[in-house]
Amino acid sequence: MDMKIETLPHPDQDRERGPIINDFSLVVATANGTGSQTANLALLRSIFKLGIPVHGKNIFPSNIQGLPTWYHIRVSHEGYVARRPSEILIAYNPATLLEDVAELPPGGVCVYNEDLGFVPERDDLCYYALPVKELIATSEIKGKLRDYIANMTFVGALAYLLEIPLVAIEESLSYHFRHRQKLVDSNMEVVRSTYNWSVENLSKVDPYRIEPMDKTKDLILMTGNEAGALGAIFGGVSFVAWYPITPSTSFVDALREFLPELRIDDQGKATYSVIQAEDELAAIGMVLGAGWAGARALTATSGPGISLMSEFAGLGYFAEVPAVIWDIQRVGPSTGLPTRTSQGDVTFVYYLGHGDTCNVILFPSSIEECFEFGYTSHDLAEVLQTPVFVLSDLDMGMNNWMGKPFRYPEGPLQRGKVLSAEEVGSDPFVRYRDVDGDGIGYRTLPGNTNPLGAYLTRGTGHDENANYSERAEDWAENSERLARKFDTARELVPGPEISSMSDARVGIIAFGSTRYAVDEARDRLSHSGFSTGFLRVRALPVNGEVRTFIEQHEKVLVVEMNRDGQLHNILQTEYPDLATRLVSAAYLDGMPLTAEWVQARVLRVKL
Amino acid sequence: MDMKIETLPHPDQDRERGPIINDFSLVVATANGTGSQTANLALLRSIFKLGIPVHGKNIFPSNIQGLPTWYHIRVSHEGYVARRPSEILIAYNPATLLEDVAELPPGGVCVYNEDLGFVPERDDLCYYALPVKELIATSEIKGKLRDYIANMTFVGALAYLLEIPLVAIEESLSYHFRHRQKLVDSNMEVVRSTYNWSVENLSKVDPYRIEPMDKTKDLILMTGNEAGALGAIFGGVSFVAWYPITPSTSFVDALREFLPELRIDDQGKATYSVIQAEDELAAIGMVLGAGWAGARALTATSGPGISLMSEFAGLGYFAEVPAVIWDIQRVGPSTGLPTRTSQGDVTFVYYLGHGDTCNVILFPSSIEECFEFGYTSHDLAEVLQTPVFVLSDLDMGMNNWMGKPFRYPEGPLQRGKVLSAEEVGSDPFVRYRDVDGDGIGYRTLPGNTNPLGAYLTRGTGHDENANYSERAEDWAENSERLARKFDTARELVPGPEISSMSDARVGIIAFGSTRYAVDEARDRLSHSGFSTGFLRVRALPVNGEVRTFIEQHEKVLVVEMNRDGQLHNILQTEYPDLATRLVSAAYLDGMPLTAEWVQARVLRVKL
Amino acid sequence: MKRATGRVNRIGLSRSEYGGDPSTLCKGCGHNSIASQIIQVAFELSLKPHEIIKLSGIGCSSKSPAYFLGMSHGFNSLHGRMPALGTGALMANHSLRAIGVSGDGDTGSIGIGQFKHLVRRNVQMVYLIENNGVYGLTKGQFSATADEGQGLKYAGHNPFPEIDLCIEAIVAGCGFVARSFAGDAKQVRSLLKAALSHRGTAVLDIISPCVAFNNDDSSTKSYGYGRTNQYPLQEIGYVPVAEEIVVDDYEPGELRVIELHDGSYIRLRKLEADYDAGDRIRAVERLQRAQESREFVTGLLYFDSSRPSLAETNNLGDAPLASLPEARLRPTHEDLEGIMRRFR
Amino acid sequence: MKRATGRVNRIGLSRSEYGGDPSTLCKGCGHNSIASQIIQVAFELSLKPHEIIKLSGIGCSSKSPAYFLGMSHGFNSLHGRMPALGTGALMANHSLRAIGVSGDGDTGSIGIGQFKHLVRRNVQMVYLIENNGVYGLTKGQFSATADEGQGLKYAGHNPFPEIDLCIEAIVAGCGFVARSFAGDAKQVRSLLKAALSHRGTAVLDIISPCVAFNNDDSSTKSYGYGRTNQYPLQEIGYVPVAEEIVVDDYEPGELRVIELHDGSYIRLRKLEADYDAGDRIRAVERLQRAQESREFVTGLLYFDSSRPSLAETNNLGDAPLASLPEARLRPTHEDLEGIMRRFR
Ligand SMILES: Cc1ncc(C[n+]2csc(CCOP(=O)(O)OP(=O)(O)O)c2C)c(N)n1
Ligand SMILES: Cc1ncc(C[n+]2csc(CCOP(=O)(O)OP(=O)(O)O)c2C)c(N)n1
Ligand code: SF4
Ligand code: SF4
Ligand SMILES: [Mg+2]
Ligand SMILES: [Mg+2]
Repeated sequence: MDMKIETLPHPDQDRERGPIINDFSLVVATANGTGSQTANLALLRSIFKLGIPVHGKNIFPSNIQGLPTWYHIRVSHEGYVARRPSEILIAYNPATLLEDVAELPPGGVCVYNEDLGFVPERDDLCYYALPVKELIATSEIKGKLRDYIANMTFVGALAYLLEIPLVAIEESLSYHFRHRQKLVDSNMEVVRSTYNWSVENLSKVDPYRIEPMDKTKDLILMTGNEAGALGAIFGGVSFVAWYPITPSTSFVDALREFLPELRIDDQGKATYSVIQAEDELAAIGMVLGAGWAGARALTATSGPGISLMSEFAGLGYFAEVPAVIWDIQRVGPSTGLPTRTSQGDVTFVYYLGHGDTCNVILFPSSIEECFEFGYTSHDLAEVLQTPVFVLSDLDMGMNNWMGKPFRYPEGPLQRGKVLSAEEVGSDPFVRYRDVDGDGIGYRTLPGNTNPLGAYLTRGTGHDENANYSERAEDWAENSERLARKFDTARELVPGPEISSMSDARVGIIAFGSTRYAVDEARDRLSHSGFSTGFLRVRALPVNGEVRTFIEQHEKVLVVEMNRDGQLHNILQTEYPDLATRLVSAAYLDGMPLTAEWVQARVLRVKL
Repeated sequence: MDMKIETLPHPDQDRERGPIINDFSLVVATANGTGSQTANLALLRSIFKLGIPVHGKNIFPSNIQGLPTWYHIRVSHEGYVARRPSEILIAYNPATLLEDVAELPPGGVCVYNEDLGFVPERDDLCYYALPVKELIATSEIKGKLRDYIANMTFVGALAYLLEIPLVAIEESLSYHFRHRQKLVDSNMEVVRSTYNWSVENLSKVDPYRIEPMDKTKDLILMTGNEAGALGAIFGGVSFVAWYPITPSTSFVDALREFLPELRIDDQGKATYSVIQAEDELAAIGMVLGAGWAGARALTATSGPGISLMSEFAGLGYFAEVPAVIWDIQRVGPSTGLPTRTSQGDVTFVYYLGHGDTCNVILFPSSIEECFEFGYTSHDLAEVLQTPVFVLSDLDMGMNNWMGKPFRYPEGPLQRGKVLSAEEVGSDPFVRYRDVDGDGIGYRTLPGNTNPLGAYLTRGTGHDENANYSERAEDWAENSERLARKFDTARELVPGPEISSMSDARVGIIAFGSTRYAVDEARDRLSHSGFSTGFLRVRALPVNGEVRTFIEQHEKVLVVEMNRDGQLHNILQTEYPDLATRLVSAAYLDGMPLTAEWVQARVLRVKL
Repeated sequence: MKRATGRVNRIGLSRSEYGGDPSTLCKGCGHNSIASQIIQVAFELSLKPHEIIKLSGIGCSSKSPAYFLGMSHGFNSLHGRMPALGTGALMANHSLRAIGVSGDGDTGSIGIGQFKHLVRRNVQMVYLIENNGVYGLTKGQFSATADEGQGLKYAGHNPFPEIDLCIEAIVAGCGFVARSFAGDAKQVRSLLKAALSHRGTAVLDIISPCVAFNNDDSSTKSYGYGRTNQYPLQEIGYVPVAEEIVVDDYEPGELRVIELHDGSYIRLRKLEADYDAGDRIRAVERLQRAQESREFVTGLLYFDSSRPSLAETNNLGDAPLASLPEARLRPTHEDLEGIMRRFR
Repeated sequence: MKRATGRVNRIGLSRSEYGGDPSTLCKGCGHNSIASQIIQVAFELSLKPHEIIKLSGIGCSSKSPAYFLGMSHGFNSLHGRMPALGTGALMANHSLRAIGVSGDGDTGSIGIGQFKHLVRRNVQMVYLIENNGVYGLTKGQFSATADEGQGLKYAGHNPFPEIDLCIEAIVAGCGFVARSFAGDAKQVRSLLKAALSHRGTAVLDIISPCVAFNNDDSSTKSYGYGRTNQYPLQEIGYVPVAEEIVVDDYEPGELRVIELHDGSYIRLRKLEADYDAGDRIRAVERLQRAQESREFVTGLLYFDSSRPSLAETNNLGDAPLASLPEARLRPTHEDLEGIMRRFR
């Protein structure tokens, strides 16, 4: 397994030094807990409001105050959003200043806080020094909040350097402060005074600039977790149980933000219930209880929580109870890096639960899909009567992404085979009979008034009638039916998204948030005449089109953000006859993959 | 997936009806909690003591009293021990009597308790009716224990029918009652009186008979759980934490039986500690704590417990703490069939823990190997500094198997890279540096007096010095080293056992308790001119010889007792270029596989 | 479904229609008596079977939901995890009444965390602990409620202090805490009835002797011939068929000494007629004193119905979440557009 | 390893040699004060660093073992699972003294089961709860020890009764239960010293205010400008740099009202000089009454050293299991032959 990232020549390195418009990355280096996120997000949203494609990634530490934090903003008139090394550094954190500067490419820009006592050494960079203390000295804000508002100085400076209209910044601040004008004013005061100071004291020498476009007019900017939470709400989720864990907490925060707004009825009563459980064993237990009793129920968690949910996941699979589990993946094994992104739970979740448990997984890769899977996951869970896992990741979940406004779900909620009292009728009700040949039996909900409608759900061996059974045939038949049901799932889950180039000999398979690096890498490759196909897996179990795609390419690179090539391995067992066409490109260090890396891995494929 | 067992012509069906000596199966059908196990085991051991290869399988329910129980005894002068349909039925359970009789092959024998009011219908069987109530009426034992002692009647009857010398039975009873003569006498009284009654009242018409041999003279008869527990004790296990769960409880019972005998020191102090934990999360946590602090520590559990151990398993893998976990597999998913056997936890345990966790697994398939892996598992865990899982199953663990007396372990305990205070010396101690290129760092134990020797163990990202780190390079390097360590494990774990036939086009891969069905099937096939190769996997990760074996055969059938072909799938990802040679033969209904089934699956392989 | 036979109740059901499958527990097991009392109470109260759910964990005790109220839905879940499952089920449908059955191992060992948090949240359910001080189903290990110093044949001597689940419930904020004895049918029934109408979690800790494993060598009256002389546990198990232990009605304040199957004794003392169940602090004190004198006080130990149930805390309306129609579950097109505007 | 600087103790170590890595917790966090007191106590008692192990779960509190006793081994384990890990470590080597650090979420929510069972077993360790009533590390949700009715900016209003971990410890059989306040350095030190020499589990519940998240909008003195007006949580986090809250020595029986960072108050009352820490029943009653009057009683609440520690219960000799030589771990050839004969 080769874990090294290839370093390719930096794309800007050889460019002529003309103005570079709407095509750069910048990174803001601060310490955690200084409140720099307001400044970062204001910056991000002003660029967005100017119609320019933009994306921000927050690289933050697993503590509350004082450790290094980097906020990366990628501005790309072409619309690329994958991670890319930054040309512009806002150096506000003394702890990482030297390292941060060292990472800038030749020709890079360093805007730094003069008070940190930094002495520039590299002579291939442009420097802009800001006397931060002095700049905020006149601010009306006093005391501890000075530190906080100090972050507005770099916003002001960048407004001058990148030519961001102040009005765009003001609009963004107004957005983030929810139109509380007093807050907007006190922040804008610092932005404006720094802007003015910059105009007088800095002379622009670097080539990077912002120019308004109209590429984001119809778009929204949102985190994946917010999108997923909204999807769940528009999917009628009515029960949520969870235990806090980064990076899933903001998923539930969004639920708790929007549910009271969207789901309080005329009588002022809630049409939902959210419970903070005592741990993840309890959270998934509550969700299964609610799903069994007929509510649309979800929990959100991350790796350690998934581990703790194993036993209940197996019960959900075997007792056939609908449930939706969002796993916002972070770096593991174990506690690992709680604030870094990963796609490392694929194998574990696919087989989560002892015995022959196997689970349905969805892989959203955009905020639109987070929203969509937010409701389809509940449809699938209820139709299939099984836990459905949605595997997002920290990068997708916690960062702000552009997307099209969400389409209102089509068609009614699919509640699956639930029999009413009338439907049970007067024939004995047989819970686990495969009436339709799809492996899915009919269920009734507690409260069904038909005296023939009740049954006892259990995690132990049972016959079709849900009666306890240790008979070998009963076990084998039931377990065969469950396998059949998994085949049904294969047909029902969202199929892959395929983008082919007819002459491509190399295909790429990826899923989730890495698709952006793949998209960009493919464009680059295609510019240099190298065609590739791309199949984006959207769910497990995979279905037929994946086979065709693999067959159509001599080699298929499976790109993923983990160490062991987890999807790659699953695909090998799915398609043993094609196993040798599959090449694993797996890498995990906590940072989102870059297009450069993908490109290098593609070029390395031996045909 | 085809889940049906093939039914082949019964081997005895076409035999001539001469005496059949030392080659039959018998099943004792009783209800749970009637104490019939004493009678069953006395029978088993008397046959064993007569020098005849024999094996018993207890098919018992998951309750305490009143549900059907079957005890199968296979007598085989050839030494076969796999499950096989029984020709002789002891019908003492009214609840299953009709079904039990229906399952007998033509020519079968039915010894039944006359008091049950059973009226024989099939005329292709031999019947022997025992007036049980009458037979025990004269016993000195009164009251409730009458029911219990009543089981001795079938022992007496079989002594006559099969010609088992009474002295052998007495010896066995004496064994089981630990030479408490009073108990032996009262039981023998019933055996003897029934024997006498049988001589006078029954006339032997069936062909089955016992004849003393000398094939077991040097052997022992023991359960896998006892053997494993003894192995652990001779491997110096000093800490055990567990939570009761069938079928692993008897493993710990054996530890608690033998530890006080073998491991109390001169001062009367224990050189071990056994703790009944409050659940499996606690059990594995205690074991990791003890392993970290330098004790040889184990826990034993089954599927549900394994699920609950997921999070700690990941910590053990990542924080590199030695531990041994015995998983005595039962039928899952979920609570499943707690008293039925399975090999269904392979995939789940291999990847147990979120993120890229992967674990070392040993697969014992005989009591000798249970003993051996009982100590080598601790060597491996300490050498590799990682949790080692031993996957046995209910059939192996709870049933009595013949085996050679155990060989005393060779060489000293391998305690791995543990530095004493002197060895730490005066250079800074670097816990996670790969000094030897095998991925394994040097560790120190708490209590090490060298002030440079301490470090903080953690489940979070860290650098070589064990300091907390969120740096991408640190994560990648550490995780690459862990992968390297897994490659080292590949070399250190016990390699496969291979038995080839030069002209074999079909190979068989199996592991654990199914090897007996494979052995017998291969003999049968070979008698009919069909050669097969056999590779018994003894550990994961698999190593090089497996590749060669697969290469040497056109098709390789992977036989296992689960639904999804778990080892088969793992092998496919290990050897993608050979993936299409692998054919899955997976089946699970809770009953041990039979040679017939294996044979049929081999014959069905398309070449 | 059982057919009506004999006398019927207000809603036209006979007692047998509240029955379930035949028990597969040991003859004489206290758990069977409790199941009978549940059946009897449901019959007497004319409970509608479809308004009840039965929940349990894993253990002999947790098997019993199969043996009563066959016309009610139920869920036999995971060891120690019934509280979470019940919480979810009851939030999905808070119009249901839940009878949860658990064991002392299920609640006191693996499940103590979920138990305490269920109680804290005041989930409206009757939480029945069938307490025998051992793990019945796994054959006789000590549970956390086993008396300190107690001896068991297979498990040896218990060196750890017992957990008193009534104290645990009270200090976790439970508003209905009672203790009884499986053989005291009358008391069990009256406590069950009260519990069924409590707003919030009602904990009933019922001493329920295990015929098979509450067997101590040191007990002089032990008849344990079948087991005491044998080896090893997993191979030989004889469980004598026993009679249920029954205690007749005894007076408030009275002490009753009950002989168990193995010849050991337990001491039950019924709470005095003037006992004030409203004083939480006194209730804990009383239980602690009883612990010291190795008595079990029986009766309603603590009662306070002032705390809202979880459904109330969560501001739920009358209609169960599980039966809300799509129109009330899915916000409108306008709602979505409004949100979308906000993220522009 | 830190080099000796300044004054040294009996074994020749300076205070700084008992230090650890620089803290990454918030400035002014109560957990930092507690770490300082651990360092000070270890220095004053001349503890040998190699005879100590530091254990923790997950949380801000659980990070602190990295910040003290850098020359001692430690294990920062899993959320809520330190008790099990510590039990195993201390059985492997019972000559070690263990300092376990946990949070109120770590102990009271996910970890309450392991906590209670650790205490029941009387594992010899100092179990320190750095209790702030919130989940610090995951940004401000309520833990199970949060006061009923308390408000937090992000978490809203807490409708559930608080779990009092001192009561929990006592009713689970703990023989050393004390409560203190992180800012009361003197009391923390003296309780720590006593705890370190207790035979069995010593539970210290130390109120340790969270600067970042114990912030309630409803508090009039809230300075929470940085947070209270923002949305949403995960995007904007400003944590003001704060001073540690310190309380000077106060008298037995005295009440001290302490203002926290967010302007809310807590009430501490030091146990009276004549308080009888030997009466378990009174101790629970006292804690329950304090709960009712919304006070925290500080000091040694309950003490009883009569119960054997787990190492004693398990009949361990002097030499730790971890350091037994092969000859004492592996039975002899004869032993094996004896056993083999038995299975013939
Ligand atoms: C996770 C898990 N661990 C262990 C078991 C095995 N097990 C089944 S029942 C039981 C104990 C039951 O004791 P208790 O709750 O007291 O019920 P009783 O049988 O005494 O009524 C155990 C440990 C299990 N089913 N699941
Ligand atoms: C299994 C698991 N679930 C959730 C988390 C996330 N998590 C980390 S710390 C924490 C709460 C810590 O609260 P507390 O113990 O009170 O410590 P504090 O930070 O307040 O000191 C949680 C929920 C985790 N690490 N592991
Ligand atoms: S083993 Fe004990 S608890 Fe279980 S059914 Fe039998 S008597 Fe009841
Ligand atoms: S968030 Fe709270 S508990 Fe955590 S370090 Fe900061 S002040 Fe302390
Ligand atoms: Mg019990
Ligand atoms: Mg806390």
